[in-house]
Parts: sequence; structure tokens; C-alpha cells
Amino acid sequence: MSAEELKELKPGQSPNEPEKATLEGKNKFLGFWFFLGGETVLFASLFGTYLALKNSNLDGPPDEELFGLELVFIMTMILLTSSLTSVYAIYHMKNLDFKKMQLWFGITVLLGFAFLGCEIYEFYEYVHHEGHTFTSSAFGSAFYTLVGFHGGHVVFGLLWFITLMARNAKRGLNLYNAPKYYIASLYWHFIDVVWVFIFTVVYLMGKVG
Amino acid sequence: MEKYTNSTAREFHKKKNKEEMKYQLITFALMIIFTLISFGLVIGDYNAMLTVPVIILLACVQVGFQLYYFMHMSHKGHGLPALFLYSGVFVALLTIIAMVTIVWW
Amino acid sequence: MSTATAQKKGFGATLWDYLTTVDHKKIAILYLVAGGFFFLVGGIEAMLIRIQLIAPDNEFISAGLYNQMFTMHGTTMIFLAAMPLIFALMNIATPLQIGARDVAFPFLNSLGFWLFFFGGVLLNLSWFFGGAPDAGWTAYAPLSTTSPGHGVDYYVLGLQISGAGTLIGGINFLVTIVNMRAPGMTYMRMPLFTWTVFVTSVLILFAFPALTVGLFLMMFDRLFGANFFDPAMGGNHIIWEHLFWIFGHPEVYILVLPIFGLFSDIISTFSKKRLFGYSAMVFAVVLIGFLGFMVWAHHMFTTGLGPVANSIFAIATMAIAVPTGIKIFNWLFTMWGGSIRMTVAMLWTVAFIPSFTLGGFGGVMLAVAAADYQYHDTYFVVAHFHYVIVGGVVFGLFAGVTYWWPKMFGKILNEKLGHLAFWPFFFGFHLTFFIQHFLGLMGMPRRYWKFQPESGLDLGNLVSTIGAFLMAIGTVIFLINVVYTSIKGEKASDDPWDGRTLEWSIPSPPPFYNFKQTPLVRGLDPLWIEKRQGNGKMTPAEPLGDIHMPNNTIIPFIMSFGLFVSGFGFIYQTDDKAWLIVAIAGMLITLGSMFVRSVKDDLGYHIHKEDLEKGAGSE
Amino acid sequence: MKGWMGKSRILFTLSLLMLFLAGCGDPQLSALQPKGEGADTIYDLMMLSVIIMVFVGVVVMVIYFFVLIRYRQKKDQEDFIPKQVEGNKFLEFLWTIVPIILLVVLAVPTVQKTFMLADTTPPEDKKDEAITIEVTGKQYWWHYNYKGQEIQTSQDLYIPTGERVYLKLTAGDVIHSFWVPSIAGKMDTNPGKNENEMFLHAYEEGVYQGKCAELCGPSHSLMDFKVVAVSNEEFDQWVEDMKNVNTDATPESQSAQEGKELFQEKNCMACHAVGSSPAAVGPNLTAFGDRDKIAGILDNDKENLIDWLQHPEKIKPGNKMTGKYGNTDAENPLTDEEASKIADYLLQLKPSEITPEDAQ
Ligand code: HEA
Ligand code: HEA
Ligand SMILES: [Cu+2]
Repeated sequence: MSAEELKELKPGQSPNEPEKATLEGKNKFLGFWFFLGGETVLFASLFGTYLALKNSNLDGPPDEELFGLELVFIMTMILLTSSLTSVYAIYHMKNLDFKKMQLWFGITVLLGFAFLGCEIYEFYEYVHHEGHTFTSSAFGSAFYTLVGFHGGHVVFGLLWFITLMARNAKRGLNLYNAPKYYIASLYWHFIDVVWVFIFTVVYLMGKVG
Repeated sequence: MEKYTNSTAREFHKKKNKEEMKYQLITFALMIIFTLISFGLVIGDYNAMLTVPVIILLACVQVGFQLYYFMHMSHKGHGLPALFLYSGVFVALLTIIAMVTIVWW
Repeated sequence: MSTATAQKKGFGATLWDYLTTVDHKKIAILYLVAGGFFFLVGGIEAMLIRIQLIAPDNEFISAGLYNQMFTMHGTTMIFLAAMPLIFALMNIATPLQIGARDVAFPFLNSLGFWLFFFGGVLLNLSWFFGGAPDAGWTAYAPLSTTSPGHGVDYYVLGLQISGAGTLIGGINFLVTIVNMRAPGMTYMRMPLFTWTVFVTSVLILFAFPALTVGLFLMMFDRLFGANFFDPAMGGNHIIWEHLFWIFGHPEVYILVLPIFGLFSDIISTFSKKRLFGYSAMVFAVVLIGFLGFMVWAHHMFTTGLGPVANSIFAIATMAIAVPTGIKIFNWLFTMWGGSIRMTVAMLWTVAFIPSFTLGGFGGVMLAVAAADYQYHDTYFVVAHFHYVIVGGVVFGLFAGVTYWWPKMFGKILNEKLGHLAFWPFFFGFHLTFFIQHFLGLMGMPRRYWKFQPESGLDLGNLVSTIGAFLMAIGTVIFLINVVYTSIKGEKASDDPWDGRTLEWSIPSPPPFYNFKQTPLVRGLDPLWIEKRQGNGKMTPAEPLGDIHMPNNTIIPFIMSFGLFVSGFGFIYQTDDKAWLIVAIAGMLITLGSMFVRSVKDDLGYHIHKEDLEKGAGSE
Repeated sequence: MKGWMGKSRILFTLSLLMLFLAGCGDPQLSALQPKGEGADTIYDLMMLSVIIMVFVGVVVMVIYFFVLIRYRQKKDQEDFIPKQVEGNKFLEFLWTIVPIILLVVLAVPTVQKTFMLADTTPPEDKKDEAITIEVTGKQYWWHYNYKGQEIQTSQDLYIPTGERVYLKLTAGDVIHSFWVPSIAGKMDTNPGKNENEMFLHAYEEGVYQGKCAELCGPSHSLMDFKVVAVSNEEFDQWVEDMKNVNTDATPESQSAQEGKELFQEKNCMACHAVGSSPAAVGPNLTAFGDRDKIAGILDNDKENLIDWLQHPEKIKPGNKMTGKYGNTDAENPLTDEEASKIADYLLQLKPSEITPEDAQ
């Protein structure tokens, strides 16, 4: 097998699910899903901590005063869209259209950066204009840790996509890298899943009080 | 699993993929709508007792869409991923319930 | 890169071989050696504890040192001794029992080991750099968050790093068991050890993230000024208690379940009978795993959660006695009507049954929430958990190591010396811990540096200490046995115990590719079936062909080393921000090696059919 | 190997012997000799669980020894292949259902008693007389505030016998746990806003030993305290005395007078109070002369007190008094004379006629 895995996949003589065509691919696929199961608990622990501490703002602004929904809405739209674009990328992967796949992943990455930019801007505002910092209260610590962990995941996802795209730019899709692209996109969707709960539980519920 | 498919079969799969892509788009549209509803409910400042459960429900449905369509959990061969994800959700729920109910001060 | 050639290599080459290996059998040896080392360290700490408590008002070690001693004893024993030793057994046996050539992710297997190892080393270096952690292995805040010095920082970072290794290992075994089973090896034909490894890995997957988060929060509090656990800043220390025990309780079943599985295999082998009630046993393991997530607050009965929560968790806890009882009785009835051979492995197993049962009884008594108001944080608890952990897990490790030693090293541990090691350890164990139940009830809290004279606690403590010395003697004899065996031990056949499972169908030690041809499994206890109904050999499921093998690599080592370095940086940046450079440098080493790993194709290599026919790699 | 049975028997007798020799410990400390409502209730639960455990244990051990003796491989039967039994539905059902029943038997009183012990509000008709005490754990001593009574003391907790005394528990620094084994179970004291509750109900008079049961630092094992249970009349007398403490009273002896001045000079007042006053850095010293122990662990006599004043760190490592005045080697230490005077002052602080001796 092995060396064969590096041959570029050609229409007409390739498996339908290139991501799961080799044993390594199958292992990666399953292992990554298991990992996501663990991540669920990880984020749940952070959400739980946040919920337990969200009213401990001391002298700092409480959540309903702090949060503005415009930016969060924009961020949500960006991230949701990036989820769709990575679906497109995988769609093209399944059709063995490498160029289009790279293109859509490229768009995904750009959206990811846009999201990250917004988040940094948001944090900057909180710290410099609202006096809401990591160390100002337990609420501050919990907020930045939860949202920051998500942000950290975004950063890692971006690095991952970029490395993959750069490494494989010249050689096209093959059985060796198809699983890698596939699980990277799973990861990206998962980040989106977490965000759905963040905007609901942290921002919207924060606003409602 | 058949390993290599000839070009007609490939065409067939292409078609199927395309069809699926249509569902993905619908899914996406629904997700956007749910998000809009959620934000709308909060901005509209309705009763909190009502808003909170509704937006949580919407979030859950939306996440379900992500999982089943975007992440293909509806496809076959995803039995174990689903089992493990739900086990994770189970532990996650226990954790969150504990944190919001018995950490009380 | 085969075992055969390794034996002829010089020291440097062998070392390099072990640093870079991705072979599950060698990784098992690494886990065994490192875990064994930490067991001795933890054991010496235990001896110092017991010496301090030999008499009332003793001044053998100082108060601060005593707190460090039991903190490190507990932490070392649980995370750096028991878990890795279990991983050693998981590594050696799981792939062989399911007829696989290796685990699903050999690279990650190696990474898991090195992360554990460097985490453990980091933690233990605290002894030399200004003092070890001193807030108990449970590290309750705010004592831990306000503990002066860097001890608790070492705890946080050391466990974070080694915990990541464990999590990776867990996922690896899950995928291995799901995807790598030989043809015919259905789930309900898997040996019980494999089943328990599976369930244990599930527990690892879902329990460790809670610890990860808890440790992060504590790290932020201690190192970066966060306020999660500081009541004055709106924080809440109960969050730590929950996170720790949401992890901590499943953790104790992570320790004991593989041991249950191993005992099932051993009892059935040495009774020459198939396991009584196999499906019930599997069901019980799954049930224990499931219930294990719903009982954590039984460690917090006196925290003040209120009677409703206490009652719920009390009942959930008691429920675990049922599946555990199912296992005890099924073991007894496996032996019933059998033909029991009292080898050393079986001896430890047989000794385990009453010891663990007693420990379990202690557990159920603790689960009586109201009564726990008396037991909690006393030596009654110490007695309970040493009964289940030493009488269960440590006995199991001795049994398992003895049982699989021939498979790992090709030699049988001397049986006579084995018996000699067993008896002092067994007596010492009961002597040490049985009396502690009463010490607790007589009013001796745990984590006590000193007890007052005239409290009626002298004699019990003295007896307990004497017992600990007997355990030490047993351990030393075991070590002598290891040395003796490696010099003079008798060579093991492929199947020294008249085994029933696949690992005994291949040479001892196995060739580096394990199975020349993947075996075809025809039922539960596949080798036994072939011995009774076939020609005593496994039928291959595939024609002889090329075997694909992964390449050795140093990257896991470097990656873990990077985190180790950056751990130091994080710890000391509170004193001087310049240390942040070290933290970043370490991170860069790790990220850099991850980068190398992802851009460099690693396709492995093939052993050719012709070489296999010539017998490459086998002895 | 042959002596397996024999060895086990030795083990059994040995442990029985050990128990006999150890007795049941100090009667004022042991949970096995309950002298209060909580401890008593719990003792009953313990016994119930022990009975169940012994029953199951006997069943397990009977099967165990039978199997081991009966089914050991015989010398000439090395080739014997036992029947490969798959299982037995009836047996498996049996050992599932019987433990369930036993556990239900255990669970019902567990829940009952858990709720009973959590009942920490005084009954309606006794609301006014009920005694409520706020307990604060601090490194490494205990503070008590008798609510509505203007009495705050440290270390020795005076309670009347024959009624429930309600405690509200918190901590001033890290978590501690308040435990008086012979009267009641323990309850954690948490720092921060949360408060735990429990009650003490001593049946008879006595000086009961209390322990801190949650790791709280180096001197965790030395954070002892006493519960002094006295008759109702004696308790009323004690309350009366404590309410009328004259903190300005001039000590009788010359040396105690000088001690009082030194006490102020050396700034002891910064951390300690004499007279009812909230938990400070160090324990309240109002009734120091009546204390059962110094620092929770030393017999209350002058020699020990001088030793304590001069070497607190040696006696109670990590305590908050170390370094606050001349008691470390580096600074000019409290001279023997100074220490002796302060001791004289402290030891004559005996505001009440009711002392631990009355509780015997
Ligand atoms: C391998 C490790 C291990 C195992 C297997 C167990 C098993 C059990 N444990 Fe234990 N436990 C620990 C390790 C373990 N524990 C540790 C390390 C601590 C302390 C941590 C710390 O604070 O530092 C602890 C503490 C601990 C506490 C908290 C005590 C306190 O701090 O106040 C409790 C309370 O409920 C408890 C309960 C139980 C129960 C009910 C079981 C059950 O699973 C036992 C089930 C087994 C049996 C019951 C025996 C066999 C069954 C039968 C023969 C059937 C019939 C039986 C009956 C009907 C009773 N354990
Ligand atoms: C896997 C877990 C494990 C194991 C195996 C053990 C094993 C032992 N433990 Fe402990 N223990 C814990 C986990 C474990 N423990 C935990 C979690 C705690 C709680 C910590 C806390 O409160 O935070 C604890 C606490 C604890 C205490 C309570 C301390 C206190 O509360 O103040 C005591 C006291 O007796 C004790 C004793 C022992 C003894 C005598 C052994 C013996 O079985 C040890 C036997 C081994 C040896 C004796 C080794 C012999 C080694 C040699 C002879 C060296 C030879 C050397 C060379 C050749 C170089 N342990
Ligand atoms: Cu537990």
C-alpha cells in the first residue's frame, strides 16, 4: 500500500470515501470522533464553571451591561458561514476536485481569521474600556477562559488548515492526505458547535439575565 | 466496500454528492434562521422564562444539524461516533447540572 | 529494527532504539520500567509516612515535609505508578489478544508514554527545587491555590502533561480495539482483559478532560492571577472539588477495571475452565463504567451539598456493589468445578478476592452518606482505598506482571521466589491496613502529621507500620526475583501456562510484527478451542504476504521534552518574567516537532514475504 | 503453599488480638462509643451496615474456601479437563437480586438519617431558647460566636447537655472540617459566603475531643479543640459569667500586672482579643486560664505556656503567631522573664467558675 497512498487520486478509479479508504484513514476518522467526545466534556466543564461564576462580577460590569450583540451576531454569521464553506470543500474532496477543495478551505481560513479579528477586538474593548479583565473578578476569569479556549481552538484549527494546504498544494489529493483534510474539517465544525453554545449561553443568556 | 469505481459509478456518486449538497444548503439556511430567531428573541426583550428555554432548544437543534448534516453523522458507519458523542454529552450534562445546581454560592 | 537484532546492539543503539520505538511491546517495557521506578519512589514515601506515625508525637520528619510526603505518595502512586503499570499491561496484551500487529496509532502510543514520563519527572523534580506539592493529592483549593512556594505549580503542570499522555493512550486503545481485531474476533469473543481495557479507555476519554480543565483553572489561579477558587474575588472553591472528583471517581475504576479483566483471564486459565457467565461479566464491566460517572459527590458528603444531593449520590454509589458482586461470584464459580493450579499469578489472584471484597465492603459503608460524616477524612477511608487499591490493583499488577512476564521477556519469573515475595506482602498488607479501619473510627483523621499520646491510637499505628515493613520486604524479594530471573531464569515456551487466548499462540517474546499471518478466530478463548478441537495452532486468516510496519521516530520524545521545558518556564515566570522565554521556547520545540510530523510523510516500510519465510525477526 | 488455610487462620486470630489490645480507643474521642445524638444515630447505621457486610462476607468466604480446597488440582490429575460451563441463569439471577435487596435495606435508613441529620433548624416552639453558635475555622484554631448572646470565645466550646445546639460553620482562610467524633459527625467549614449547618447534642457531661478533619496546612494535625458539655444550670452560669467579663480588671499579682502591660507593649492585641470580639488573626483569649489545652494540644500549665510563647513555630509549624513578635531566633527573643510574666497574666484570665473540670 503506502507508496500507492501518495498517488494522486484520479476520477474513475478512486474510492468514494477517500478519507476512509485505508486502515490509517479509518483509524484517524474514528479516533478523531472519540476525541471530539472527550472535547465535549472538556467544554462542558468550562461551561459549567462559567455558569457557576457568571454572577461573580464584583465591582466590574455584569454580563448584561457588558455584552453588545452586534459584534457577536457578526461573529456568529462568520463562523456559521465558514462551517458551510468547509462543507463545500469536503464536497469537492468527495468529487476529487482538489483545486476547488483548496479554494473553499482557503475561504474557510479567511473567515476564521475574520472571526478571530473580531474576537480580539472584542476582548480589547472589554479590557481597555470596560475594565473587565481576566483578573478583575471570578466572572472575568471564567469568561476569558471559556471564550478564550474556544478562540484557542480556532487558532489551532487555522494553523492546521494552513499547514495542510501548504504541504499538499503541489501534489493534490491522495489517500494519505484525504483523511487529514477530512478530520480537520470535522474539527472545524466542532468549533462551530461550541460557538453555537457560546453565543447562546454566554451572550444571549447573559443579555436576558 | 468496493474500492475502485468505474466512471459511470463515479458519475452516479457525483450526482448523489450534489443532491446532498442541496440538503446542506437547506440546513445552513435553517441554521441562519434559528440564529436570527434567537437573537431576535433576546433583542425583542421577551419574557426571560420563555426566552431562555427556547434559545437553548434552538441551539440544540442547530447543533444537531451541524452534527448530522455538516459532520455527516447521518451517514452510515457513524454508529460508534454517535455513541461516543452522546456518551460525552451525557457526562457533559451531568457536569453542567452539578455546576449549576449544587455549587450554589 | 527487530528484537533479534536489538539484542546484538550496543548500549547506545539500544537506548536509541527505546527512545524512538513505536512498537507496543517495547513501549510496554518502557511503561513497566518507569512505572516500577515510580512505584518504588511512592513506596519509599509510604515508608517514611509510616515511620513518622510509628509513635505518638514523633519528630522524624517535619510537618511541612510530612504534607509533601503524603501528597507526593498519593499522586505518584496513582498517576505515575498504578496507571503506567496498567498501561504496561494494556500495551503488552491488548494487541496480542485481538490478533493485531500493533495498536492503531503507534506514533501516538510512543507520544503517550513520553508525555507521561516527562510529566512524572517534572513533578518529582519539585523535591529538588524548593519543595514538593503539599496540598494532598486532591489539591483542594484554596489551600492549594495559596500554598507558598512552587510545589503545587509542579503538581499542576506535571499532571497536566502526563494527563495528556493518558488521554492519548485511551483514545489509541479504543480505536485499536474497534478497528484492529482479527477476523472472527467479534466483540463477544474478546477476552475479558480486552473488554476491560475498552471500558477503561472510555472512562479515560470522558474523565480526564474534567481534570484537564480543573488543572488549567488552578494553573490560571496560581500563575496568572485568575480568581476561580478565591472566595474574596467571587470565586468558588467547590468548583475544584467537583471537577476533581468528576475525574477522580472514574479514575479509581480506571485503575481497577483492567485488573478485573486480567483476573478473569488468569482465573479461567489456571482453573482450566472458561469464564463463568462471560456475558454477565462484560455487562457488569460496562455497568460499573457507566455508574462510575454518577457517584463522584460521595467524596463530598461533608462539603455541605445538602441531604438531597447526598442521598442521591449515596444510592448511586451503593448500586455499584451489584455489578461488582456479580464479578466476585462469577470468579468463584469459574473456579468451582475447575482444576486449580496455584502458580504465583494465581496466588495473587486468589488473595485478591477476599482482600478486595473487604475493601468494597468498606466502600459501601462509606456510601452510607450519614455515616460518612464520621468516616470521612479519617483512616477508615485510608483503609478502604488501600484495601481496594493495594489488595485489588497492586495484587493485580503483581499477578499480571508475573503472568505476562514470559510474553514480554521470554523468561518465566522464578516461582519459588514469587511465593517468597507474596507471603510477606500479603500479611504485611492486612497488618497495615486492616487496623486502620479502627484507627479511623477511634478518631484518627487522615493527613495527620502527628497523633497525640493517650488517644488510644499508639498500638494500632505501630502495628500498621510493622505491616508496611513486611510489604517492603515482599517488594524487595520481588525485585530480587526480577534480577535473578533475568540472569538465570528458565526460558519460556510460547505457551507456558496452557493459555486460552491469542497472545499464547505466538513466540515468547513475539517477533516485532507479532503475527506472521493474522489468525482466524473461531470463538471465545480461541487458542483453547484450537487446542481441544483443532491441531493446537491458530488457522491463519490470510495468506502469507508483505507486512506493513511503522517507522521508529524520535519526534514524540522531543515533543514531550518541549512541554517539559515549557513547564519550567511557566512555573518560574511568577518570579521573573524572563522565564516566559523558556516557556515559549519549550512550546516552540513542541509545535515545531508537531509541524515536522505533519509535513514529513511517514509511510512506514514493508517486511517482505520472502524475509518472513526466512524467519526474519523471530528468534 | 500447603499451609494456606493455617496461615489465614493465624492472620484472623492476629487481627482479633490486635483489636482486643487496641480496645476501642479514648472514650472522649472514639466514634465507637457515641455520647451524642448524631454519633449515636450514625453508630446504629454503622452496625446495620456491618451486619450486612458480615453476612455477605460469610457467604463469599464459605464458597471461597470450599472452592479452593475442593478444586485444587490433584497430583495425578494434571491432564484432567474440567467441564467448560458457560454459566447458570438461576445462580446469576440470585447474586444479582440478593445484593439489591440488601442494599435497599441499607439505603432506606441511609436516606432517612441523612435527612434527619440535616434538620438544622430549631423547632417552632423552641425557636427562642435554641442556642445557635457560629463556628469559624482558622489556621489552626476555632472561634465561636454565640448568637444573640454577645459571647465570642475560642478553642473550648461550651454547650449544655440534653438539647440540640445548632452550629453555623464557615472558615476564615482555607477549608477546615469540624469534627467531634463522640458526639456527632463532621462538617466542612468553607471560606466565603457559604455556611454549613449541623447540630451537637451531647447526652452527658464531658470534655469531648474535637479535631480538624480537612487538610489545612502544616499544623492540620494540631488543630484540636474541646467541646465542654455541662449541665443546663452550669451552662447558664457560664453564659452569665462570660457576659460580665471585666476586660479592664487589674490582675492580682504583680507579675501578672506587668504581664498585662507586656501583652500590650508587644502588640499581642493586634491579633488577640480579651473580651467578646469577632474572629481575628489569633484566638480570643478571654477565658484562657480556663482552657483545657494551650494551642489545642499542650497541657495548660505555665511551663508549657512559656515554651509556646517562645517557640510557637516549633510547637505548631506554620501558625500565624510566628514572627509577629520576638519569637524567632533572628530577632531578640522574648526573654524568659517576659514570657513568664505574660504567662502569669494569661493564666489568670478565668472569667467563669465553670471550667472543663465541671464537665467530668
Ligand atoms: C481502585 C480503587 C477504588 C475502588 C475499586 C473503589 C470502590 C468503591 N469505593 Fe472507593 N475510594 C477510592 C478508591 C476506590 N474505591 C479512593 C482512592 C478513595 C479516596 C480518595 C481520597 O479521598 O483521597 C475512595 C473513597 C471512597 C469514598 C469517599 C469516602 C470519603 O472520603 O469520605 C466512598 C464513599 O462512598 C467510596 C465508595 C466506594 C464504593 C461503594 C466502591 C465500590 O465500587 C465497591 C464495590 C465492591 C464490593 C461491595 C465488594 C464485592 C461485592 C459483593 C460481594 C456483592 C455484595 C455486596 C453487598 C450487598 C454490600 N470510596
Ligand atoms: C496506587 C495507589 C497507592 C498505593 C499502591 C499505596 C501504597 C501504600 N500506601 Fe498509600 N496512599 C495513596 C495511594 C496508594 N498508596 C493515596 C492516593 C493516598 C492519599 C494521599 C493524600 O491524602 O493526599 C495515600 C495515603 C497513604 C497514607 C495516609 C497518609 C495520611 O493521610 O497522612 C498512608 C499511611 O499509612 C499510606 C500508606 C501506604 C503504604 C504503607 C503502602 C504500601 O502498600 C507501599 C508498599 C510499597 C513499598 C513498601 C515499596 C518498597 C520499596 C522499597 C523497599 C525500596 C527498594 C528500593 C530500591 C531497591 C531502590 N498511604
Ligand atoms: Cu469514589
